[in-house]
Amino acid sequence: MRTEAITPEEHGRAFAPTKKPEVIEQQKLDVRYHVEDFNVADRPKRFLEAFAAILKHSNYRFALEHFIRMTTKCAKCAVECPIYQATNDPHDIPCHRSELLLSVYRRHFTLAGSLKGKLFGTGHLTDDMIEEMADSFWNCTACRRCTNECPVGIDHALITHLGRYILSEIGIAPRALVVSVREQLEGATGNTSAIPLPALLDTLEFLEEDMKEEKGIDIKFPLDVEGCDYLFIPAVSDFLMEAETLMGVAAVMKATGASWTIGTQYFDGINYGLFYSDRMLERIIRKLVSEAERLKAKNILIGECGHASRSAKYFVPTHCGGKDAIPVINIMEYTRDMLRNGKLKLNPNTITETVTYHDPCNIARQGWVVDQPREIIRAFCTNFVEMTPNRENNICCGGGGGTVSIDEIRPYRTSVGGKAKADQIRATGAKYVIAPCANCKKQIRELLEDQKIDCELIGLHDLIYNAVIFDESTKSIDTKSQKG
Amino acid sequence: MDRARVFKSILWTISGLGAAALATRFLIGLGSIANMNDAVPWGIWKGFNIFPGIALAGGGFVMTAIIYIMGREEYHKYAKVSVLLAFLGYITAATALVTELGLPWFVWHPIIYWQHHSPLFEVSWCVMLYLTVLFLEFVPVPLEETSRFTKVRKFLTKYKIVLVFLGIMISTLHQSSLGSMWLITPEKLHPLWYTQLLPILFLLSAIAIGPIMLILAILVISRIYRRKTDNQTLARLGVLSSFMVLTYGLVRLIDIGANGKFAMIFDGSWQSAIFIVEMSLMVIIPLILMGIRKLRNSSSSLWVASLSAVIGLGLDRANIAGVMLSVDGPRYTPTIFEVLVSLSIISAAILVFLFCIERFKIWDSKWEDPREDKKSRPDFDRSSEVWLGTPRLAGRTVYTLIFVISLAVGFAIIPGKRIYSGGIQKVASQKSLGGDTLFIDGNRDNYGVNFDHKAHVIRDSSCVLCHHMNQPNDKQSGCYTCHLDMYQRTDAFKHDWHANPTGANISCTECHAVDQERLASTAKACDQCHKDLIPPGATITVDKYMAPSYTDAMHFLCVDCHKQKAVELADKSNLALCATCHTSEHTDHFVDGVTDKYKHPYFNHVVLPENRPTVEGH
Amino acid sequence: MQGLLDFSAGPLFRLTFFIMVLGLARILILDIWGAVDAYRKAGDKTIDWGTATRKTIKWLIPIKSVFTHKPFYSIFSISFHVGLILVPIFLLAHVRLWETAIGFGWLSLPKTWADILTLVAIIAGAGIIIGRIASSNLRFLSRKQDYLWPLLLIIPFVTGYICSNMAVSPATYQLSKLIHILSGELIFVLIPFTKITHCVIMPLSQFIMMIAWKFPAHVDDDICTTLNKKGEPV
Amino acid sequence: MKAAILTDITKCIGCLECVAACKEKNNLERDFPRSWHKNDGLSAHNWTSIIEKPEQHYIRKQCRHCIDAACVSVCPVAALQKTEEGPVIYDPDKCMGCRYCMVACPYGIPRYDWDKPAAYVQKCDMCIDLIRQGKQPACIEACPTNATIFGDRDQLLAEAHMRIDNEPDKYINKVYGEFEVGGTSVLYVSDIDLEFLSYPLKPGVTPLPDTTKTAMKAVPPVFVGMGALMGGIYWICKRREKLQGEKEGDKE
Repeated sequence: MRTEAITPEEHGRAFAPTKKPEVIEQQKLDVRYHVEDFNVADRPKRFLEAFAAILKHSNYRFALEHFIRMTTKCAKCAVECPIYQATNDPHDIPCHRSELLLSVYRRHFTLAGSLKGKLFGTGHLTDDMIEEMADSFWNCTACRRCTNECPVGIDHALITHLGRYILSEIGIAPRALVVSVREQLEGATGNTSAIPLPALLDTLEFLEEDMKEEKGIDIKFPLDVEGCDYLFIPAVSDFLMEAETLMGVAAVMKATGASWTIGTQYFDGINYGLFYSDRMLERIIRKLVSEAERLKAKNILIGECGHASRSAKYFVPTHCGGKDAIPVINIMEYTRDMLRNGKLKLNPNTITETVTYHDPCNIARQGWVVDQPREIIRAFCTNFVEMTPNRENNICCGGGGGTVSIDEIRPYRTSVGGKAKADQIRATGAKYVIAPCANCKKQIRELLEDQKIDCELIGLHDLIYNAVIFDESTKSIDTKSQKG
Repeated sequence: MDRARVFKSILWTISGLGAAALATRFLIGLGSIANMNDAVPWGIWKGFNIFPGIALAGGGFVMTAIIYIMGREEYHKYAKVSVLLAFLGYITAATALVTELGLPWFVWHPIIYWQHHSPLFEVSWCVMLYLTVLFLEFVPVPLEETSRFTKVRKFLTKYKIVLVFLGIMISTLHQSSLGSMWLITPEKLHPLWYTQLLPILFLLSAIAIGPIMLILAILVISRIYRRKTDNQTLARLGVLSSFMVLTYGLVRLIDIGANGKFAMIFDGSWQSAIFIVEMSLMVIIPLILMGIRKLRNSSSSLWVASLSAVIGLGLDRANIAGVMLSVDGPRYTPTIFEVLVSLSIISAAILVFLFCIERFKIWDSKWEDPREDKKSRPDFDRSSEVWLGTPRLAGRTVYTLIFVISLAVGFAIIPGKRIYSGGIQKVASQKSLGGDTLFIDGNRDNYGVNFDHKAHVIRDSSCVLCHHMNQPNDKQSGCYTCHLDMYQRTDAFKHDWHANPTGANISCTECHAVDQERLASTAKACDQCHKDLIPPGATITVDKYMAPSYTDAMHFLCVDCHKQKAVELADKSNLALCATCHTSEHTDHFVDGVTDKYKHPYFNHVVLPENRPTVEGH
Repeated sequence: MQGLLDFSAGPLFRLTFFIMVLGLARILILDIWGAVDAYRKAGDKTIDWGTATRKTIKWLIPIKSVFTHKPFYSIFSISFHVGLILVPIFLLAHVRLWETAIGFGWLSLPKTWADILTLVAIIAGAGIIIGRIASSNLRFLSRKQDYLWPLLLIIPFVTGYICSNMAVSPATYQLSKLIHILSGELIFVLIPFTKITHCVIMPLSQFIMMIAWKFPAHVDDDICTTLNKKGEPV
Repeated sequence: MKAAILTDITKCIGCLECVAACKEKNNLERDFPRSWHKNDGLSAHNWTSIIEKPEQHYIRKQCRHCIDAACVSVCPVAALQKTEEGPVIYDPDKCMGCRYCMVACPYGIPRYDWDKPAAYVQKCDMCIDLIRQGKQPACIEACPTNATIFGDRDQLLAEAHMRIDNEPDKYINKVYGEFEVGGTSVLYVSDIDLEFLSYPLKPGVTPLPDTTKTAMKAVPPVFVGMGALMGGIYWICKRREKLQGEKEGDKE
């Protein structure tokens, strides 16, 4: 067993000299993402150690082992990749991006690599390769279109996910994400937007008053109620920026008479761990579940947010109990179900303008939340148009994979990442574009602004808020319970 | 590379090579890889795997007797390993038996078909029972690893002493019965080995050498895994078994003396030399090294003593089971494949042994690889900067590769003659190796004619006389390239060859007249073009472009000529007779190592070789 | 020459053939083994096998995507694959070889069809190479082996075609046959160690993808320990 | 009746009709010379053969159908059995292919299908089916010179001795097979020494199965005795331990 670090001579032979980048450049577009100060010494060695540690404890090895035997380099994924379609730079072909990591795997973790190393001593990981990876992996918006179309079945998204994870272990991760997660896990406020609890309570109170004014009934945001059916967790940014979505959700909840609550200890659905680090992913999921356990909630209800839904839906069972884990549903699933069983009634002619719907990649790609929003929209909008392509084949807004949080690369996102989306929206000529995802909302809003498209971005529940019809019975039950 | 990995790689290689031979044996038959024959029906698998294997596995019952019945607690830590060793030894023997049985899927037949006179019947029953007992004795060890089956484990541990008793009783029986098996061959087995006491000698030697095998195994394991050994205990065990060795030696020598065969030990024949080697390996060297107090505590003398005793026992069993049997017929030397199968079975058993050592608590503690530990850092290989995963994962990758490649090599090195001896389509004529004679076998049934090609070329300088040469530029094709079947006629004219640009490249009109329909019947005759190819005076009639059949070609071409020659050469008047070619003798071209000229048993008498060797001492 | 032919068609053939077959079996087994291990380690074991199977079948029969994405490339590569699979297994001469080697044969392709398929495979292979060279994207992505493989794969087809249709003399015939056999054997040996292994493990891809996203539970701690990061801030 | 065959070597002309008849009757395959054949002409597909000796002597070799047969005694699954009629027959359904019979046979008769994946032992069964129908074995029927004849063993023995007595100068004064290994059902009268047929055995008169019988009879007593011995030792050891324990307890 190797206990010593490699000697300086060995290091000199095996690894190229390092240079210290404060900022890794996106040379082509002059867009940069900021990273925090990190240790630049021995990067290849630390990269490999992190890689090995991850392979040792996680499940990636067998998948990589499978993928390295399949790569045919047919470039079919290029047709699918919105980024490549915008830049036309072969470096952006998903296949090439995957190859960056796969070649490292081949060289440093397989028998063939061992042979190559022993016979020729070439091909080992260098600083340049790490820098290329650092560039490339954050160009991707993790929309996973390439994965669906790969003729040999290589999961480029998984490889990118792993690549970012390893890079983050040696300190190369966008500062915006790292800082947010740090606040969420270790900060005083415990959420990514650093909203203190009093501020949140103020906001909710204000919203309640607003709704009272507008709808004439008491719609409450129940706080810290134990034993509810639903623990509602939206992306925390909604509290700041998408208040109307929250009001819509509250209205729906009120109209359907659900027992629900918002936890005061933890109220942030955002999980940037999904974008850059499985370790953070795990910690955030644990935090989420511990809040649900504290409140003895029966379900976790995630608000309008793609990645928050996906991370909770797929990783709550992974880290917290497998089959017996607490169920996770998306608010749109809930609303649709209520609509179907008649508890929720919407005014069918609320919106007469042209409306289009943007599928957030994280919930639409594997066909999870695809039909539900359409059913809801058709229930109260008269003029709904689809984008092409749509549903599982939709095109990413351009801010996926956490890139939307990196404010410093906004020009890249709106000119390259979102180009295809902008064209799509333009083509529909819609008045409203509905994007039920905090990240998509932010990105598309910026996109519409930068690309100067005459269209309004709006959340699904923002619109529902206007369409909800309250039963007399709900009102009466509610007043009774309030009296009691 | 650590020692264990190198050792395991070698074992995997051998296993792979042997597995290929094993697969061939099961697919094609014993004859495809083994040199066993009707005179020596039992080969190296009996003499190298089964008899010594069972004897060396005797450590199991001896050790359990010492530990559980005589209550010698100091050896208790070796109880599990000796049971495991015995279990694997018996499994090895059983595998070898299944390999060499003609109908291995009927290996259970002794259970329902009884023949209590047969020592082998008793042996097979005892082996089956004892395997069960050993399994039950050993199975609590792996069960310790899981939380399931706790009841079973506790039950078995509780009634261990019953199993121990059963094990000893059964072992005693069949260790001796293995000796009884050879009582039936009083004249075949060399007198130095044949005695009515064979059963007792077998039992005694198993009791003596079994524990010594255990010592050897412990030494080997500790060397592979770099663990310290408890030499004191091992030496004490050595002393214990050297008493048994002494007993065995004395019984054997006294028996030989009592039968008046003492002089044969020193009569200078090769058998006597082997006897002396055997006795010194099995008895004298261990006695000296383990009996003398000064010597026995050193690790190296333990090594030498145990190794020599084990080899000696193997030699003894091999001698009785094969080497010292008089043979009436082809002598037996094992093929490389038989050896490989033998070794591969043993290698596989050792691999299982190592697996158990690594995974289960065989000694006081489990042998854990520190690299398997969760907390350990991945150890990249220094020179290549590669990390193949934890040792188990890396082993999975590396050993399967080694196994697969050696298996393929194994399949490649088995001679095609042996593999295809059953089903190959043999060509009608074969080149003789290094000679000037063609073996022409029209029926492809191994009986044919040795055709002296050179002599014919000298006599008739023209190749054309015999070789038709249908194909452009063809000067050397043998008859069999076209005449594949003895009686069927063959297409003599290849139209496409003539028309093809890369063939003869002649235009249609060259053969077919311009104004006529292009049919075979209207085309130009062959000899219009091929004037120079047809010898003057030769008449080769081509009927609808079908060349004559093989037999016809041979008979009409050759016999005509020979008849003519018979007239010309007055001293060789029988040249045209059938028997000139169709003699009964022929050289066998398909069988390895056959030097005798065989005659067809169907048509001929058998002549036995005279001057047979006689057995000394009768 | 005859000796060389005998050797390459005998022991060398057996060696390479078994390396291929056993090597592929090994890859398949290791692949499944790895997936099973991963599945056992996964924190969340709910996998919709039915969907995965349906997805696999749908994806293995690429009818729709052929015409929507890079149609020329798709058609070339599919016809190349068809030739590659059918001709070696169902050519009459090869079926005869199987019969002598393993004792039984199967249906064989008519000669004309075999010739056509051979030519199709040759043309498609050449087309793939040319396409790779012509497209700047593909040129950028391709490694050496991506050019070499189609080239290597069409050698036996070319020589086989020469053998059966164009041999002018025994010497040509034997030489092309020798190249045919040797190149085929080279391919056999390389198959288990290169991307051609996709021929056996490809159907597993969708399952592998599904299982790969099922992460093991509680690895944060272990990785922190291994990397000496325990207690470090985020 | 104890079926037997008497072969008179002096009458045999080596015409091989018996060999041909045997092949035809038993449906035996054509025989190619193989490396595993013994050079006496017998093989898995040749159950009888003619061995040529100098001066026009032809000796037919076949299974001797011993009265107390070694092969029958050693077969662990009783696939080889001595029938009431006399012949030793083989049941392929019972056989597991251990080949112990080949090791044990003093005349080296049983042969093996070495080239088959499912391999059986093969040997002459004296055409037991024909005998049961009251007919003669095929080889006997085929013999043109009556060199080999079929009948009851006692009668044939009498016949043999009569021939020897009639022409003492012609024959060696011995009926081969009368007493060797306890007697065989296939007998020879001859004018040359036939001991080579049983090489390397020097034919004694004891049946070979007797050699193992003593050992096999000892099996039950040894089994019980060993158990008793071990039980005794176990009891003594336990008792000693107990006593020692008590002693130590006393000391304390």
